[in-house]
Amino acid sequence: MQSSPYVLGRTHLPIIMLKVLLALVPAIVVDVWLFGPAILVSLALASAGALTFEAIALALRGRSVVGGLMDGSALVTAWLLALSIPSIAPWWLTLVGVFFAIVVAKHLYGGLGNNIFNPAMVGYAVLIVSFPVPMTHWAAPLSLAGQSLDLHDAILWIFGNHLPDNQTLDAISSATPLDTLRTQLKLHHTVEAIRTMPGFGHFGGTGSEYVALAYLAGGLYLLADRIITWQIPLALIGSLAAMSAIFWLIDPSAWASPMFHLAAGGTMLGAFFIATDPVTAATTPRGKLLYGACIGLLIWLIREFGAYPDGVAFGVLLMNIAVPLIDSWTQPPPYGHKGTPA
Amino acid sequence: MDIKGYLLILVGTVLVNNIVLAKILGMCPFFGVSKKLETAVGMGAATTFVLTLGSGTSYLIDHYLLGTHLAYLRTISFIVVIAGIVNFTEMFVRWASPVLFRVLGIYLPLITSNCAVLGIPLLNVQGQHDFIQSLLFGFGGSVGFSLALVLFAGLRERLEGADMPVIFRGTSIAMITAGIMSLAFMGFAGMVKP
Amino acid sequence: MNPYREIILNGVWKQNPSMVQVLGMCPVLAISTNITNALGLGLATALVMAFSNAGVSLVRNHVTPDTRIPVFILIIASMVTIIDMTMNAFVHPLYLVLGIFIPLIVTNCIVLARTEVFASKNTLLPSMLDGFMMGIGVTLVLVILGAIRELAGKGTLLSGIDLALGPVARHWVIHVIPDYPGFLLSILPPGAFFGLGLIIAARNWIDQRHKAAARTPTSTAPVLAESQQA
Amino acid sequence: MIAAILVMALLGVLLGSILGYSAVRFHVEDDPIVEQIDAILPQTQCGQCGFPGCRPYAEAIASGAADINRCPPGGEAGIHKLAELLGVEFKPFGDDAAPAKPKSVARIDENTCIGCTLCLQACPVDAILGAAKQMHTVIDAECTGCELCIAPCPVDCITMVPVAETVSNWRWKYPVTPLVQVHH
Amino acid sequence: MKRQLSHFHGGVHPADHKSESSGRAIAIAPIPPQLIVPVRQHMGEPARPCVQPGDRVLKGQIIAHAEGYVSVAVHAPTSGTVTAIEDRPVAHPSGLNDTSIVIEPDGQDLWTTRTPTDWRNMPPSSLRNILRDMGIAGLGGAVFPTWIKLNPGRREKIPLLLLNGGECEPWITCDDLLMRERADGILQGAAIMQYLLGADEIIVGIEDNKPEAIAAMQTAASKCRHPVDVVGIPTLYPSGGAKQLIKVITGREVPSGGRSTDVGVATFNVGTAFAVHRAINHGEPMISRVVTVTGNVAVPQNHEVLLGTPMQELVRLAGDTAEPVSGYIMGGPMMGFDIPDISAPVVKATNCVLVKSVSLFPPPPPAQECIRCTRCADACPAELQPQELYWFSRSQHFDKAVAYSLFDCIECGCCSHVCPSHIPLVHYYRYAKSEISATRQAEKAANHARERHESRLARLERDEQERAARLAQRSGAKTSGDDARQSAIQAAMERARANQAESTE
Amino acid sequence: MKAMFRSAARSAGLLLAYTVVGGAVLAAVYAVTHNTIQKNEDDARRKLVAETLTPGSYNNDLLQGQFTLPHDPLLGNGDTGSLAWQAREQGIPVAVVLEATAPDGYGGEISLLVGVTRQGNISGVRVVEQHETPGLGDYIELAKSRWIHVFDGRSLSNTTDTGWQVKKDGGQFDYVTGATVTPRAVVKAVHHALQYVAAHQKILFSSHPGDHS
Ligand SMILES: Cc1cc2nc3c(=O)[nH]c(=O)nc-3n(C[C@H](O)[C@H](O)[C@H](O)COP(=O)(O)O)c2cc1C
Ligand SMILES: Cc1cc2nc3c(=O)[nH]c(=O)nc-3n(C[C@H](O)[C@H](O)[C@H](O)COP(=O)(O)O)c2cc1C
Ligand SMILES: Cc1cc2nc3c(=O)[nH]c(=O)nc-3n(C[C@H](O)[C@H](O)[C@H](O)COP(=O)(O)O)c2cc1C
Ligand SMILES: Cc1cc2nc3c(=O)[nH]c(=O)nc-3n(C[C@H](O)[C@H](O)[C@H](O)CO)c2cc1C
Ligand code: SF4
Ligand code: SF4
Ligand code: SF4
Ligand code: SF4
Ligand code: FES
Repeated sequence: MQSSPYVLGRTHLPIIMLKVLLALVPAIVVDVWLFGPAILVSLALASAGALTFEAIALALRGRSVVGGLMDGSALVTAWLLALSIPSIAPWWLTLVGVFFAIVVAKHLYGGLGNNIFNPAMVGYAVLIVSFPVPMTHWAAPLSLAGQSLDLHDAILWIFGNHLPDNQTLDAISSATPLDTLRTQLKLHHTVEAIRTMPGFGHFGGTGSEYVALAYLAGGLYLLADRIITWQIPLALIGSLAAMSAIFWLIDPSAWASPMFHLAAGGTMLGAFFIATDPVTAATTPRGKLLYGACIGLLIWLIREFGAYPDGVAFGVLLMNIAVPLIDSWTQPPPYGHKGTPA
Repeated sequence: MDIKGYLLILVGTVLVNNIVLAKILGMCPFFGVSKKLETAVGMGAATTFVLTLGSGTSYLIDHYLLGTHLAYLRTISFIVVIAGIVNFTEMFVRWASPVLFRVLGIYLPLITSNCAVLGIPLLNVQGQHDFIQSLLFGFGGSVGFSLALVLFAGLRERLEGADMPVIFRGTSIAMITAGIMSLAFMGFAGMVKP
Repeated sequence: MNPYREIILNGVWKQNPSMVQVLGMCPVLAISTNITNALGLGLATALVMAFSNAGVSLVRNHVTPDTRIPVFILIIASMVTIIDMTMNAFVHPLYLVLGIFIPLIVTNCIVLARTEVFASKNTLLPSMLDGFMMGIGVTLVLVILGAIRELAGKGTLLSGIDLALGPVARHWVIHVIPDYPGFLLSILPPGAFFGLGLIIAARNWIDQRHKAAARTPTSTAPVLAESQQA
Repeated sequence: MIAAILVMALLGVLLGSILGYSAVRFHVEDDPIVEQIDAILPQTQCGQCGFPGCRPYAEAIASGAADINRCPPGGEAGIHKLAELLGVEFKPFGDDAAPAKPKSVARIDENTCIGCTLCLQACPVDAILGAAKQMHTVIDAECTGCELCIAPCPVDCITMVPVAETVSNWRWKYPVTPLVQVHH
Repeated sequence: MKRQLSHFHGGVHPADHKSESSGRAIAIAPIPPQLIVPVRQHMGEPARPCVQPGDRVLKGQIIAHAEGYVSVAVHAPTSGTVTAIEDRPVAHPSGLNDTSIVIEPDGQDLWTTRTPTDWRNMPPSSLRNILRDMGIAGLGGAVFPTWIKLNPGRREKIPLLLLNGGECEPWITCDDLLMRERADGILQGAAIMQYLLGADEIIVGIEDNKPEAIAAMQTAASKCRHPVDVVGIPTLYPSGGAKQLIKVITGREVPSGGRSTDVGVATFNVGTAFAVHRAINHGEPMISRVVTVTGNVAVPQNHEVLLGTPMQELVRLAGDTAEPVSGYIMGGPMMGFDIPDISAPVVKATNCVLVKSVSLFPPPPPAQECIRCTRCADACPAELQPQELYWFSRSQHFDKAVAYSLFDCIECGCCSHVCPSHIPLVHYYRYAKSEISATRQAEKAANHARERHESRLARLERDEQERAARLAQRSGAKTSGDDARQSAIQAAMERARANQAESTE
Repeated sequence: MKAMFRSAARSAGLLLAYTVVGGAVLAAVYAVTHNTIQKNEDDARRKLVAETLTPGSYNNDLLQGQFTLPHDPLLGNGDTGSLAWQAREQGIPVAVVLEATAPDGYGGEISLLVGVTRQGNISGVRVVEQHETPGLGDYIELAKSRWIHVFDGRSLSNTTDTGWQVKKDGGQFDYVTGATVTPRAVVKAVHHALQYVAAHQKILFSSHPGDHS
């Protein structure tokens, strides 16, 4: 039996997912341009892995495999995971991450819509905790490395752990600016001195600052198309900027600037694409503000005081835990529950 | 020890070395009393009260009664003291305020078999904490316990409606959820140097 | 069914403390990083449970209602302290690894639960057996979990066995996967939760298959509504 | 040795006095749980639980003498509620439990009824009208469908008729979408 | 004078499809060969038939009396013979049958005596009784007895009478056409309502996609002796919902669980006002209404239809198109329901018969999982969190659903409309609501049974004591009557159980 | 009131009986196991300290040679000081083992034992406690890798001050790519410990080093 309404709107779930993928494309293009084509290999690998795991999980659970694959959510997860780990990560690393994302974090909970933790970030967290070494070997920007892996070399490296004769891992990889900053601060260098080291650009890391700008552009597109709402990105960026600004103003030589925090690491990706995952984020308007602001705060705390270089994944996961409570405490009063003016 | 030190103990016990998710203590109530938010809050409050009190009392017993000489009586005397506190609190609350009893009382008997309650005093001894530190450690530890419990209960209530594979329903998914929570809490690693 | 068989089956499968009752979880989760530790703590627990149940069963008719629990706890705590000192004296390295979790057997709720549920109502022998088998149930899960975590985490089995059995046992360690890079998560707390979650799911699966096999093939029970939404 | 015994004795005396004192000083009566259980039972008074009516069953549950899964008219929803009230695990109906039936009411065949009043005496909710030697009828709205009146009837003129689905008691069914894939 | 309007939260803009049927004037539908008049056409107790098969009835004659408080009478739509009183298919989502009075028209269409009422000189309570006997129920959809709503009760008066000309559902134009063609009658009905309510003010709210109706009503209003304010409101579904309309016009919110009167407003459909006018000023009971027949038909149009006319007659009048018919909806596409059997009659609630085709109303795509995107929450005019209601309804956690205000849902369908996963959300809410209502009903029944059981036990106890006393008086001997009774019940139960065992074998 | 007292007394009496019996049993077990436990603990410590010394280069009981060092920035120890052990051959001090702390490890403090011969050469270094990232920074533990042997035989004289750095910073010490923080901290701490020994050579190798603190 069909129940009313008989006319449905024109938004479709697969289209939403497709648009999210589309919004990621500018950043991918910039990444290829500035860091070489390795990211394409890891995106393809993650996508293939995610679709395979998704299909297996759907089949085991007795659900429609085609219907499940067509919704596109597995691809979004795969891309976001691939974009948050080093592009030159070995193949097994990517696959382990995708496995934890798709199978453990998503399908054990019942698949799309039923999961409580952001799948991509569960994958990332498992990897950074278990394999910190490959997880901190990031591709060096072309402008610094001088030499780079072309597509063929990248495939050989990722799948075969094999580098061209004239290259070393040290030459093609580098620590991220966030990582360098924290280790150098420990050696009592000032922020100003550290910022002059290679790997730092105008306001973020060399190259990665432009990738961040591309994420921002993609995010604004999602906002404009009303795929995401403004509350989470704004609150996240706002609280991260506010926290870093306060400490930066107190002592600019010991604390990184707000600009740096926004442009470095996964801030932009996190603010527009990850913290906004509708399934695992808070849903009420006030809840979204609180959720975003807390993630921003946690990112800052983890970056400045924690052991892990970037706090986006942990911030998001920690707030995922609190989402049910946030949602139930920030329920807006329905029509007729507000107390009527006499 | 200054204010900053005390603050660090609190942050450390509540977040960084969360008694449940990092130290793996108090698992039974964590899984047993987290099916409903309401009961989780009650259990958290009751545990916080008993643990803080028990932590302080245990310190006094260890310091003034046992010393190094009778250290082997630590376990038994701590548990006796805690059982006494729990029992007294239970009967007192029940008599003094039926309302409060309905909120907290039914959880009190469960507290004696929460190993965090004995674990924290023992950790206090191990860490050579003074009286104030012991109190704070007990309080922070139990707040950490309550925090994890309440958050977990929220998640489990939501999971009730999820369409998950049958064999994972119930305890199994609760374990996996606790695992991911513990993974997330690892994000606090390094904030307070151990 | 033979009552003793029933007791054994309850401890190991039907009422398994770790998988079904979800009691006494802390040691199971915290100490299962490898088989050696798991075995050590499991057996210690089984011994404590057997003797505590025995003690309680002996005194069960000589307690008043309001002193019952405290007396039980006293008995358990004494047993634990004895085991604690004995292990400290005779398997010192293992004792150091298990650390705080030996005294914590006192608050292991499964111990108190069994004294309450079983020993306070039964005679000496069944009580001892019940305590011991419940302990074996815990040990079983501990060892399986320990094996999984050790294997996934380090690619070995029985590492650290020399702690319990002395240096002779050093080369008993089995390197199942040579040159394994190690999967750290497995040995960290999250790994404990994941592992136990999987074990419980596996148990559910076996139970389900069992039930499905037992059900008559003609049964046309309606499918649960909740499975109807894709 | 002496020190140990002294310390332990001290603790024992302390603990014992606290317990003994507070047990008497703070003594309170228990909440009447029977009422709360009885409020959950469907009051069909049908005895399918093996007790002569809902209240006796409630008393049995309260005293721990009966399981919570014995009342078929209450359905699984009833068991869930009992489980929640008593803080125990939900327990599905055992295999021996009577299968749930559609709600029915008793109907007396007016041509056969001899007016013996036996059914009237058996009905726990006074849903049957009539006097000696006169034809009896069932008030549909009052009948709980407990079937207690059927057995006593000497001429077997009482039957249970399922309550028909009408526009006023019709319910919306669980939505089933085209994508349904049933578990195997 | 420009009124300051407010907004309600959410709402949607489905394509309105009004022009198909609004271009043609209201036609009078012919008398069908058979009229099927259900006794339950209004909300509340069904009316009680007062005719027998074989009786001759005149047009407008009462054929079923109002039964109980929330009820109204039912009348013969034309003159003829009652041929049967039996269960017939009715317009209801269940597709079930219901008691109906079947009339064979004689074609003469003879009226009973019609007596206009001098309402200005009549006590309100008598006037309300007349409306009840005239069968007036709300034509806005809920078909609630109008006479009850016209009672200010303990309040001295209801300050604002709000006429609902919103007609926000796509496709439907019956109120539009009624306002264009019979604006004067509507306002005369409103005057009667104003008298009954003691209202200070009359406002007519009309969506601004109906400029002709607004103009017609304004013209009529300017001719009225009492001031009537005709207000154009922004077109946004469901602005015609009483709560939404009140919010737009007055800025006030009807408290949850309360009624419009709690904020000093009484809301009536314009058709209801017109029916009140016909009933009081002309003595004509509610025997017909305007029905839009539209969708996949050759001539979409509004008809004035006798209640009881089988819908298939209307569909035939409208003619076929080339496209095959894929079904029929009673009401609009947002809130209406499927009619499995098109022989079901037009009733007071029938504002529209919408004929479906696959191209106009494609079958819904398979539902996917909810991704908590909250588009539904953004669209919900009741300001609920539909994704949460769905989560709890789907998993049958009804307590939670109620806690999240399930019963404040007006089933408007906005949430399902916008859902990118195309989840039949409203269906889930209807399911949950009817399960919850059934449970509540069962609880009530249980309490009632408990009381009866207890009073029976008390009575038996009393009887027993009396008998024992009598016996003691008589012989001084003590018999255990109680035991006897117990064993009787015991025996009854034994036999019952034995019976049961037999029957299950 | 009386009932209360009686109830309290009865419970107290009952529990008294149990605690007395329990206390006696525990005390008895303690008496039996006490010495073994003490010996176990001493053995364990002895073994650890001995690991940083060349086997056979001394013949005293190391625990007999235990003494306390006062607070010193070079040792990174706290106000309560730290422990040290003297190894003697025929009563003549031939080496000392000191507790040293590297404060700037990646995950917090790293506790070390540093063995130094009378000649000022390192006889061995062991990590006692560390919180480095498992799998990354924990290669300083002997159980994970042989890295810690890089110090064997080093002295202030055979390695210059600039040499006391990891290779990446221009020194002589190897490290694992991607984890430089940890070895940096350890190298620095060992270097400091050597400097401390050099500065306090006389006292440390006197026959009663503990008296000077
Ligand atoms: C039992 C019951 C009693 C009602 N009593 C009144 C009343 O006294 N006055 C009134 O204006 N409406 C009364 N209503 C009508 C409703 O509040 C509401 O106005 C009507 O159902 C129209 O609903 P709608 O706005 O969704 O079409 C009553 C409804 C019910 C179900
Ligand atoms: C979503 C929704 C939409 C409605 N749309 C209209 C409408 O367009 N016109 C109307 O008269 N009543 C509409 N109603 C019914 C009104 O809420 C209200 O019941 C009616 O105006 C009361 O008048 P009545 O008693 O004369 O029917 C709607 C109700 C709901 C819940
Ligand atoms: C999660 C994480 C944990 C780390 N743990 C350690 C560690 O324990 N020891 C260490 O030396 N470096 C550790 N590092 C690496 C340092 O941050 C730093 O990148 C490394 O020491 C390389 O320094 P270099 O650029 O001077 O070679 C870790 C990095 C990450 C991301
Ligand atoms: C705006 C948006 C953001 C998303 N972000 C994520 C994400 O951060 N991680 C992820 O695994 N999936 C993401 N998804 C995909 C999908 O929602 C996610 O896999 C679900 O959590 C799976 O149930 C996103 C989808 C949308 C529409
Ligand atoms: S089975 Fe019948 S008598 Fe027993 S509780 Fe249920 S309804 Fe009452
Ligand atoms: S009439 Fe019969 S079935 Fe109905 S309540 Fe009475 S005894 Fe039960
Ligand atoms: S619109 Fe649909 S998918 Fe989005 S939150 Fe609502 S129900 Fe879920
Ligand atoms: S149908 Fe209910 S939940 Fe959905 S939009 Fe309308 S009022 Fe809100
Ligand atoms: S073992 Fe039960 S709480 Fe720790």
